[in-house]
Amino acid sequence: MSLNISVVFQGGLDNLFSKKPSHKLTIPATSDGKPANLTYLIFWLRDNLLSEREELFIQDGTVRPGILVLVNEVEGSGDGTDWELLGEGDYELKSGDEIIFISTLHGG
Amino acid sequence: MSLNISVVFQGGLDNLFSKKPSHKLTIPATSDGKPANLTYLIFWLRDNLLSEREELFIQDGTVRPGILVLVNEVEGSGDGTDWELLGEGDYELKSGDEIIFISTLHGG
Amino acid sequence: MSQLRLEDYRRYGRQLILDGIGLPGQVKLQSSSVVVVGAGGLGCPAIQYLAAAGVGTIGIIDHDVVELSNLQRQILHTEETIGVHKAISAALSAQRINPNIKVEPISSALLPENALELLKPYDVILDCTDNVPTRYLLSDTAVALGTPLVSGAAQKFDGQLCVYNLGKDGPCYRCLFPRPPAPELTGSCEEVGILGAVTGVIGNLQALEAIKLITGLNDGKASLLIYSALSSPPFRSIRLRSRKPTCAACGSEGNKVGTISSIDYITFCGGPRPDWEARGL
Amino acid sequence: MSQLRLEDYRRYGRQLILDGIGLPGQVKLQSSSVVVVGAGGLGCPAIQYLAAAGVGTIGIIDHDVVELSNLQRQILHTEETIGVHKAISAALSAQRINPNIKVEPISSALLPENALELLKPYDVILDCTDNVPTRYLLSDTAVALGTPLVSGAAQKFDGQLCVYNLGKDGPCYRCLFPRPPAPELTGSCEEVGILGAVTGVIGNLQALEAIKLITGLNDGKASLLIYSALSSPPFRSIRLRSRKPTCAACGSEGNKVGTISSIDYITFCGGPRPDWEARGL
Ligand SMILES: [Zn+2]
Ligand SMILES: [Zn+2]
Repeated sequence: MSLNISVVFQGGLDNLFSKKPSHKLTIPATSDGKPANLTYLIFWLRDNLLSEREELFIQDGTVRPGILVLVNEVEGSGDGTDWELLGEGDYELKSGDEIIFISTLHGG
Repeated sequence: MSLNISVVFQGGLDNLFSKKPSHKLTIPATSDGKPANLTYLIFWLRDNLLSEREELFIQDGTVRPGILVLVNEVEGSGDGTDWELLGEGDYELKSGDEIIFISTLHGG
Repeated sequence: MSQLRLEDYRRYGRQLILDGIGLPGQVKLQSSSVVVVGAGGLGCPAIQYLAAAGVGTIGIIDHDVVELSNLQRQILHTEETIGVHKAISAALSAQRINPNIKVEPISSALLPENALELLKPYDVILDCTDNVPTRYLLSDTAVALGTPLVSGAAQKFDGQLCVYNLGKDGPCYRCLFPRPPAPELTGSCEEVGILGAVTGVIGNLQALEAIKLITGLNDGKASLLIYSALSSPPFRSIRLRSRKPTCAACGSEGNKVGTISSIDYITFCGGPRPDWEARGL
Repeated sequence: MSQLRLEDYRRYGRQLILDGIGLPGQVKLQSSSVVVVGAGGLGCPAIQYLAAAGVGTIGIIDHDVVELSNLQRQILHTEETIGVHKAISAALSAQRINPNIKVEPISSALLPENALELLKPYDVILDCTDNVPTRYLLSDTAVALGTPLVSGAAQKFDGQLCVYNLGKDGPCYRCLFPRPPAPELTGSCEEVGILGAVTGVIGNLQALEAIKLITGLNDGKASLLIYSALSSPPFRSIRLRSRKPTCAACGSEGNKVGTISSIDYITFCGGPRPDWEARGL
């Protein structure tokens, strides 16, 4: 089953994705029948949305160091959770999820 | 039927409501059987929640000049609407609504 | 069209390499003029970053003089300029930050009689004032001139930011707040506490909005930003409706409701007091 | 306990009347010490508002000297101080803003060998640096000292703000980002564009967080504020998890995973370059 999710790129990561910070996506079902999880999404984004420089997004089978991944961060309520709390890449996506990828900034 | 709503006071209005900016409230049904609307809420807040200086909240049967009322401002989506779009005080409340009262600031 | 001087490529290098600014954006900044009304808590940080960014002409309107109690937040003034007009003191500091721009200090009060004339030469107006009447005067004048108005306000731990009169459809201050609150309810300039860094945040954001307007980076959508330093989350953005056809200031002819009363403009802080009797008080 | 001088009641009057500050808060500010690491785009506005608010002792650590290309955003430096150490230049400006506080400029680089000693005397640390290695060094040192770390960062039109090592449970920088990104991926100090007012907003917010920490107005909940000047809404707040038991820096003994490598700290901008060979590149 395909899933409708929102993906947001911040902290300069939008530059890797056609300079567009917000994306409404329909993610197809996995080919092996397993539930689509965050790791699946990351690789799907690489294969279908990434416009340049894969090494700035993925390293060693996950997002590169310096990227924070948040699932359903709800502004105002402040009850967003970052993905480590959700079993990292194993978090199973559901329709309506909003996933935010934030690159840490270092400039000053 | 009573309604569960959230009320938020900003721009110093919280000072009139026990210095608490956010309130989860259960608003009772109207005594005349009409639907509870914004005007009903404003007077209910005066009678039940206001801790001081009514004239800083109500004037001439509505909120005093300099207060903006927003219904279900959704952060992030930016699709909040201010109450003039909703027929001003006639907007009918429904459970789950969030109403924000903002006093305009003038200092600099 | 003015060109950059050689040393400007070095001075502005870090913003020249920004997508969305670049050389055309820098030339626009250099050719533009911004007037900052109020050289206090909001005006000081706004002026500072407008000057640093290379806005070609900065007008500064303020008729107050610097006092010791200002220094806790009005970071362009110092003990040395106590007693000096704020417009002059701020202009001196702005020229220290950037000697290559033109700074025009105006030490007279903004009044209904001179507002149009004083504000007309500028591309963008910053409302950094500390009182309600001048806010209405600025908004109505900005509407009359068709100039965008970047409005900031700060009190205690709270701040607000909005660009009024933005493009064709953006609301004016009076669209949102048709009638001024009674002066006796808003507190005088002296009474209200303020944390300096709060004015700093809002004044900074005002400079930023002005820079976005000049360089074409503003998205044209009017919104009100609400800041509360002690709340979580500290910032909220509220999308605003379009210009109100019935607005007494910016509404369409024939649809306007109400009139603009000159009494709306009375009471500059330290200036004339409101006519209590006329208000039935 | 230090007391206020008579003129301080006038100078700080507008914040003395704030609920939450008052005389006790002002005395706390006066008795406190804050160290600002980096006197650049973030450090300048932070220092400015810490000084204006009356923070008693401000340390400023920076080993760079002022260049013309800094002046577009580093608003405490001027053409007159080009070539002067930034710590000195910023200290001079801070004393102009408030001659009654103590400012301690330190013009040496922050290094693993001196970090503990340099930072130990201060109640709050502000990370206003411009590079990844120093951010890890600051975070690990703040953990070792048990000092809260108000971290700001800014690039292009974006900014981030977070108080690390907050209270008993607050995460450290390494909790969120266990491994530094490869230096070749983060860009050098020179390459990345930055709009001055963006650093202003974040630096201001850093001063404000420091003031909240000192006066007890911080709510003790760690969150990450994300700012994007061109987005709508421009600010997002993200609640952060607690300290990570497995964190190599702040985790509990016996649970720590991984070690802190000294290579994490290499590459101060303009300082030694990373050892590419050791990184397998
Ligand atoms: Zn209008
Ligand atoms: Zn940690």
